[in-house]
Amino acid sequence: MSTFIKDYIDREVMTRRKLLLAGAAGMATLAAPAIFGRGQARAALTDPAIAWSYRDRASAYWNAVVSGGEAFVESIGRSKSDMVNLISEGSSEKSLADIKAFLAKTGGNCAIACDPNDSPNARPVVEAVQAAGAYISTIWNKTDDLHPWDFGDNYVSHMTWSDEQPSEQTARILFEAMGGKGGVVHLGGIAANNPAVERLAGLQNALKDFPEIELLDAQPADWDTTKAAELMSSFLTRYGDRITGIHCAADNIAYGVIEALRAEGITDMPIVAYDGNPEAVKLVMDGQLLATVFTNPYWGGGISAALAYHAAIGTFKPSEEPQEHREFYGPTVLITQKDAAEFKAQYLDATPAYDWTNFWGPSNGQIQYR
Amino acid sequence: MKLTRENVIRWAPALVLLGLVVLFAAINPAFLSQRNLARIALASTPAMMVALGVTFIIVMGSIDLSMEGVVSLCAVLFCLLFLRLGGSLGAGAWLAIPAILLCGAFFGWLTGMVHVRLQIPSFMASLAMGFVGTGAAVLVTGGDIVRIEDDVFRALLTWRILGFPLMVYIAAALVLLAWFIQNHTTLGRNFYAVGGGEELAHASGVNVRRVRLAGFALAGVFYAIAAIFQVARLGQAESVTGANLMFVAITSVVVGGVALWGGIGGVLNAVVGVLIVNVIGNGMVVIGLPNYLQDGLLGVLVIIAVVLSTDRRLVSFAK
Amino acid sequence: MYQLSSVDKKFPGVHALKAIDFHIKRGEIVGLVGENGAGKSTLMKVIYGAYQPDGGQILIDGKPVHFANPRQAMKRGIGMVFQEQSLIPNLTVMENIFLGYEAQFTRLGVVNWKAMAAAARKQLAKVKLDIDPATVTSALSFAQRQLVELAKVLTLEERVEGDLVILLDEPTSVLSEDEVKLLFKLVRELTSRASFIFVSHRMDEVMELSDRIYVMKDGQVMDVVARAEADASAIQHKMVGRHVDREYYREQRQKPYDRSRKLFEMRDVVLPGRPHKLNLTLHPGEVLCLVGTEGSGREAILRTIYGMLAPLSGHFEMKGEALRGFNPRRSVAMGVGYVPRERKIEGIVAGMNVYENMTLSQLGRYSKAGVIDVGREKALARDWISKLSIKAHSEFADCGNLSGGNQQKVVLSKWRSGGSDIMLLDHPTRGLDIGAKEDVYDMIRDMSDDGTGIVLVADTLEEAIGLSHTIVVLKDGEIRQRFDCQPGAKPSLYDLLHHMI
Amino acid sequence: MTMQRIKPHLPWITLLVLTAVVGVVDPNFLRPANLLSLAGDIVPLFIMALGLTFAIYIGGIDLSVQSMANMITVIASIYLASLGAWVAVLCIAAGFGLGMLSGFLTTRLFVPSFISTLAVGGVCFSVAQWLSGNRALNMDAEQRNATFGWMIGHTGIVPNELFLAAALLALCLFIERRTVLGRVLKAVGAGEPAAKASGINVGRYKMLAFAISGALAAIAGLLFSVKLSGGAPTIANGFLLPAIVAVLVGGTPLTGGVGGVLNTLIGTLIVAVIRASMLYLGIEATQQQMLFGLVLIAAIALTIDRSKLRTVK
Repeated sequence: MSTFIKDYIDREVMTRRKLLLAGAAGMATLAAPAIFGRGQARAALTDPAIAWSYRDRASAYWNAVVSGGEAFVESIGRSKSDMVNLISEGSSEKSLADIKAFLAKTGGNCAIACDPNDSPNARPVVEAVQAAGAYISTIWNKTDDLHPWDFGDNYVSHMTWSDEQPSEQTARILFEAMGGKGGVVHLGGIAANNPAVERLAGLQNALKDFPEIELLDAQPADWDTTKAAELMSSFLTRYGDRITGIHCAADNIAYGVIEALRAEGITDMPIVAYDGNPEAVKLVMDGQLLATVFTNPYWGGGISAALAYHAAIGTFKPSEEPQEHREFYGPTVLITQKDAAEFKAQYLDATPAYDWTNFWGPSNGQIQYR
Repeated sequence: MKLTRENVIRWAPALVLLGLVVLFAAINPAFLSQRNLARIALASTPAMMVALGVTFIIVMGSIDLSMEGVVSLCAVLFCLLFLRLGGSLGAGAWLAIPAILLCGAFFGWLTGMVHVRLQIPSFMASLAMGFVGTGAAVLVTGGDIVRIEDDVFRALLTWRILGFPLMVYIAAALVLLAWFIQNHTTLGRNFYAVGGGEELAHASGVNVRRVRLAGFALAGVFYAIAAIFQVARLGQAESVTGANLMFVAITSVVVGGVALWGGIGGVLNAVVGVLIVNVIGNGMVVIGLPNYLQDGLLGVLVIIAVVLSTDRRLVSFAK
Repeated sequence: MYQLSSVDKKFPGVHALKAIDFHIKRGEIVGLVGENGAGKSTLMKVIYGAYQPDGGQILIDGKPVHFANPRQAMKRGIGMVFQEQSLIPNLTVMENIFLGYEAQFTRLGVVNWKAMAAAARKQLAKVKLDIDPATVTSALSFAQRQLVELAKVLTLEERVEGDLVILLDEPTSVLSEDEVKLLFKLVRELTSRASFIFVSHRMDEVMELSDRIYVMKDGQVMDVVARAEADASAIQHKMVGRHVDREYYREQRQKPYDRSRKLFEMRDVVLPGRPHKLNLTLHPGEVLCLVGTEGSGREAILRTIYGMLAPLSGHFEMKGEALRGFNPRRSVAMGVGYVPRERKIEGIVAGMNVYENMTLSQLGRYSKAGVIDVGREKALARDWISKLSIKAHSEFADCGNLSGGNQQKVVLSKWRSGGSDIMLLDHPTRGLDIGAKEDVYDMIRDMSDDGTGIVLVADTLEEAIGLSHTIVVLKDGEIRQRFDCQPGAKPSLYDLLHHMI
Repeated sequence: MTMQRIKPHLPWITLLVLTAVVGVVDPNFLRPANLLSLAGDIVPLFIMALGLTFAIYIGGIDLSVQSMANMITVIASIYLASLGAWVAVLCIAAGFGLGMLSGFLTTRLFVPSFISTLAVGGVCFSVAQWLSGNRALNMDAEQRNATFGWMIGHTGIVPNELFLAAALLALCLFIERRTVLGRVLKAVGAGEPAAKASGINVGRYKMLAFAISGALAAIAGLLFSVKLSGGAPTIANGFLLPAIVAVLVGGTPLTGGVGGVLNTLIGTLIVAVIRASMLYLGIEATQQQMLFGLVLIAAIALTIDRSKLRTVK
């Protein structure tokens, strides 16, 4: 087992005993102020409803997020169906409307984990949650000027994944496989999405160290398999043999690329992807992908719900936490052909048991803005 | 053939296609390479099947917006059934193909029933049934991807004859079949009768309801074929497999010269239309157009194509 | 052979057919006349199976039958030739002929086009029409379409064992005089194979063709007249319950018009597609009638005056002003009103009420800065409803639900209330019953008295002669002859026909 | 006859029944504050549907509204800083002008509106991508509050958006019922040839219908970007189908001439209630979309007045 993953898992998975110790310590320090009822709206909620607001049920990524959320809900002795699914279907408008409806339904007695779908949507969502006295943790999308610490306790945390560095790592793996020279094309996500921007930036960083590699083209494939296949075939026409490596912004895109190449009888093209979905991991094991990056959506899904919930019931008081506990990067694991099998055994064949009160253990440091 | 106004308009879509090919080839000669033509053909096949299906509906003067849902649902059901039946075309999984064609026909028929029995205009009926289809696909998969690894089945994509993948030939055969249905069967002609004058057709003893139901069921079969091609092309199915097909297919059909008000145009127009849209899509990348311009340019080119192929003397107004 | 025995049909609130007795013998041509709303179309629908009677019996050869739909009626040899354009324009002639009965040429749903074409030729031969059965129907003339329609019904001959009964619903409405003659000749020849029920508003035609005439009024058969004893005025009397005398066309109200002023003047105007130069003048109070066959260029002239068609060359002056730009807005602004032939399509907007329809052409006058004064609109509508005794429950009545005559009154009041003094009337009495026709004639005289100039394309030649001050005969887009029609010195039918054909 | 009487009222009866069903399951739903907030949240969608009504009222469709709103969020976010409140004028003018372009393509070049508006939508999307450099943009929060804060605050328990919506609804209702434009659009929808034969410049009014649709889509986009304090070329995605559904469910069928903006109000509220019902009735995530489709069929089957449709195509 590669040391990287081993370390990672060790960091993330705690034994039951450790949990109890840490938990007890946490309670002791945090419970006191809660009892005395400080705080703006209300100090703590009892038995808040829990909801996850996310894009759709049509992708492996969000399915993993939801499973993580459900695992957390079960860990506090409730049933899976107690977690309410608010599905935005890619519409910021619906995302906001659903969250407000949920706030109204519960009268603010709720904890919400949320991907606001588009970064500008984060502000009204958070404002609504604060106004209702509920608690929210967000992931992925928020604008740079919006910070949890500006909202007291109600905006518990924001987690995102710094995609730039892992993307740079996959790019380096790709370039090395290309022998340090040749032409590369990048197939990106929806152009305005933050992850799409960062993943392209990572590629560009890596390019600086490989002067003999040329970025032939970078175009959005909208996270879409079909569009990726069509874009890839058009790239083949435009650049033909000059393409010696392919950098994909997502696993879904890589599937389309691989199939477009398969149609042409090309099977030995170096390709890297992102997201670490089960199918992609298999492709890495088969050698069809060089690498992908796992962002552990299962953990992200669980811990976001956990953060909001525990803040809500007063397990800890967000405003007393340091900023690196309010805005932080999620874990990223590079999966290469060397360690894919172990990764699969660890994460896909069995679901690791996470300690849902170890909020920041596997996180990756405070979010940096530029 | 004389160079009359009518002939120019009739051939306008084909001329637009030719013009686009010449334009793109002039900017980047690689556009005309045999391999790129194969790529365009391959990319066109699923959309082509959807366009054929919806052409019948549009010729009837109705519209069908359910294709995305139907294709997604058929694709995931096809994959699941294929795997359940052994996961290899040789080992009995071929049964999944007729089964899914039936399934497509059934769903199309259902859309037709909602439209005809509940008397809901087809726009709304099919839109809602599209939601149902996508929703059912989500329900069946729970949002997961279903993959098919069978090499025999994937030969549709990988086996090439004269440089073109097998599925392109099958698609061509299906275009011929659709053309045959349109021109040489009672059903096909009845589509035109209903599109040309529904009440008159009814008064002449044509069972308009049955023709409509048959039309929607037939379209469903073609959507199911599109689903199978989509799976063959991508090796996987999920609840978004049919995404984007609706606007692409309808735009193609109209660009090819099929009138949205019914009765005019047909299968061959749809074929030209699909090729126009896919040539534009491929060509814009091949000539290196910045991606943010692509949607706008596609729109402009589509407008030009439709304007050229509309006989403004025959149309008193458009809606 | 075919018989209706005390057939009853009721609709909510309407007793449409009251104990109708009707029979037709083999090879007979039976005429069916009556005002609009007399129950003719309901009776026809019962005969060809679109409606099922509530009481009474349908008997064929003495045996009671029941038709659930037109197709079942066809199986028993009853076919219908519909009024105008009941062929599907985007299909070929042969497809139209065999629409709904393709099965005989199909195997497993696949059509044998050669066999169908051969069979279609056989049918076309019956009506003496020599066209390629693969022609698309929209390429045919109206007369050809009417014959194809007849050929289509005659396919019953091959399909049905027994006798044929063919309904002809207003078959002559789009035909020119000579085409009507040809059709009648054909129908008479075909009586060897079928019986015909002939429905028309044109009394002369009904009397010419029919062996017997059923006269209907208020859902009842008022009388059955044999041809020998048929008398037009007697029949009309039975239809409307009063006499239609010589004053039918209100000739006594015809007054001399003002020759000193000109409403419009066309000098050497050439229209697209026609080589001839046209010269026309309209004076206040004049009724100028354009006479000619279908396609003789009457419509083109109307459309030019209305601004829908721009002349290629020549001088066109309206109210002393030379026109350059041509569009309906400009014409309407200059006081042109247009009563179109397709009343239900171009005349009124079904779904809008009376006052909305009446002000449609003059919204500018009833609005300020784009805001409508609905109160004034309603007042206007109420005013004209009583002035023209329009039968509508109120100004809120949906025009789509009014009878044809009342719809036409709405259209006329739309223009008259707007002060139009050049009125273009295209078949203003088409499809109207006699009572409504007389109302229209009265309105034409009223407008004349007010100094309005009227360009009329009449439904029949008699109407043209009766109503007009001036008749212009057109043929192939050329003005062939002018007639001055002073009361008592009007040209005869023959005079006109002589120049038309 | 009684059925005839009930028919015109079916849309709001459907709305009441749906609301009652949800209310029975969870009485909380019926609290006035809750209902008001629910209504307030649907306002951007409502405004878009309001504009779309005009396009559908004349028998057309406007598929550009979503891309239009996307583009407007970008324009609003970029130019708020330099133009201040005048940015609203810029946005509405842009919407009006591009709507006019769709109308021009449809009425003068005879491109069916399904295609012309789709194409204009593509142009809007390109502009949005180009202007934004393909990034999400955010407005300066203070300037937003100073300029457009009144749009999104509350007066008592009533969200201010509702006043905006009510004002626009009143304006549209006025246009529909009391102006030449509204009258002509009705005539065009119900019988275009007759309107033409009455000497009306039908083309100009049809272009105006699309322009109004564009302008209202722009207002929807502006409100949305103010609400979100930012914009992005894809941020209004997901507006189009619900907006179309809202118009149709309200009882303005695509055949034109029937229905109107009041119907759209009810249609939008029906959409809002159906959406909220998913939450209040606790529908499984994987079943929501399918159920939405089925409820939609039922709602449309109930609300459309078939007696006014000549043929059902």
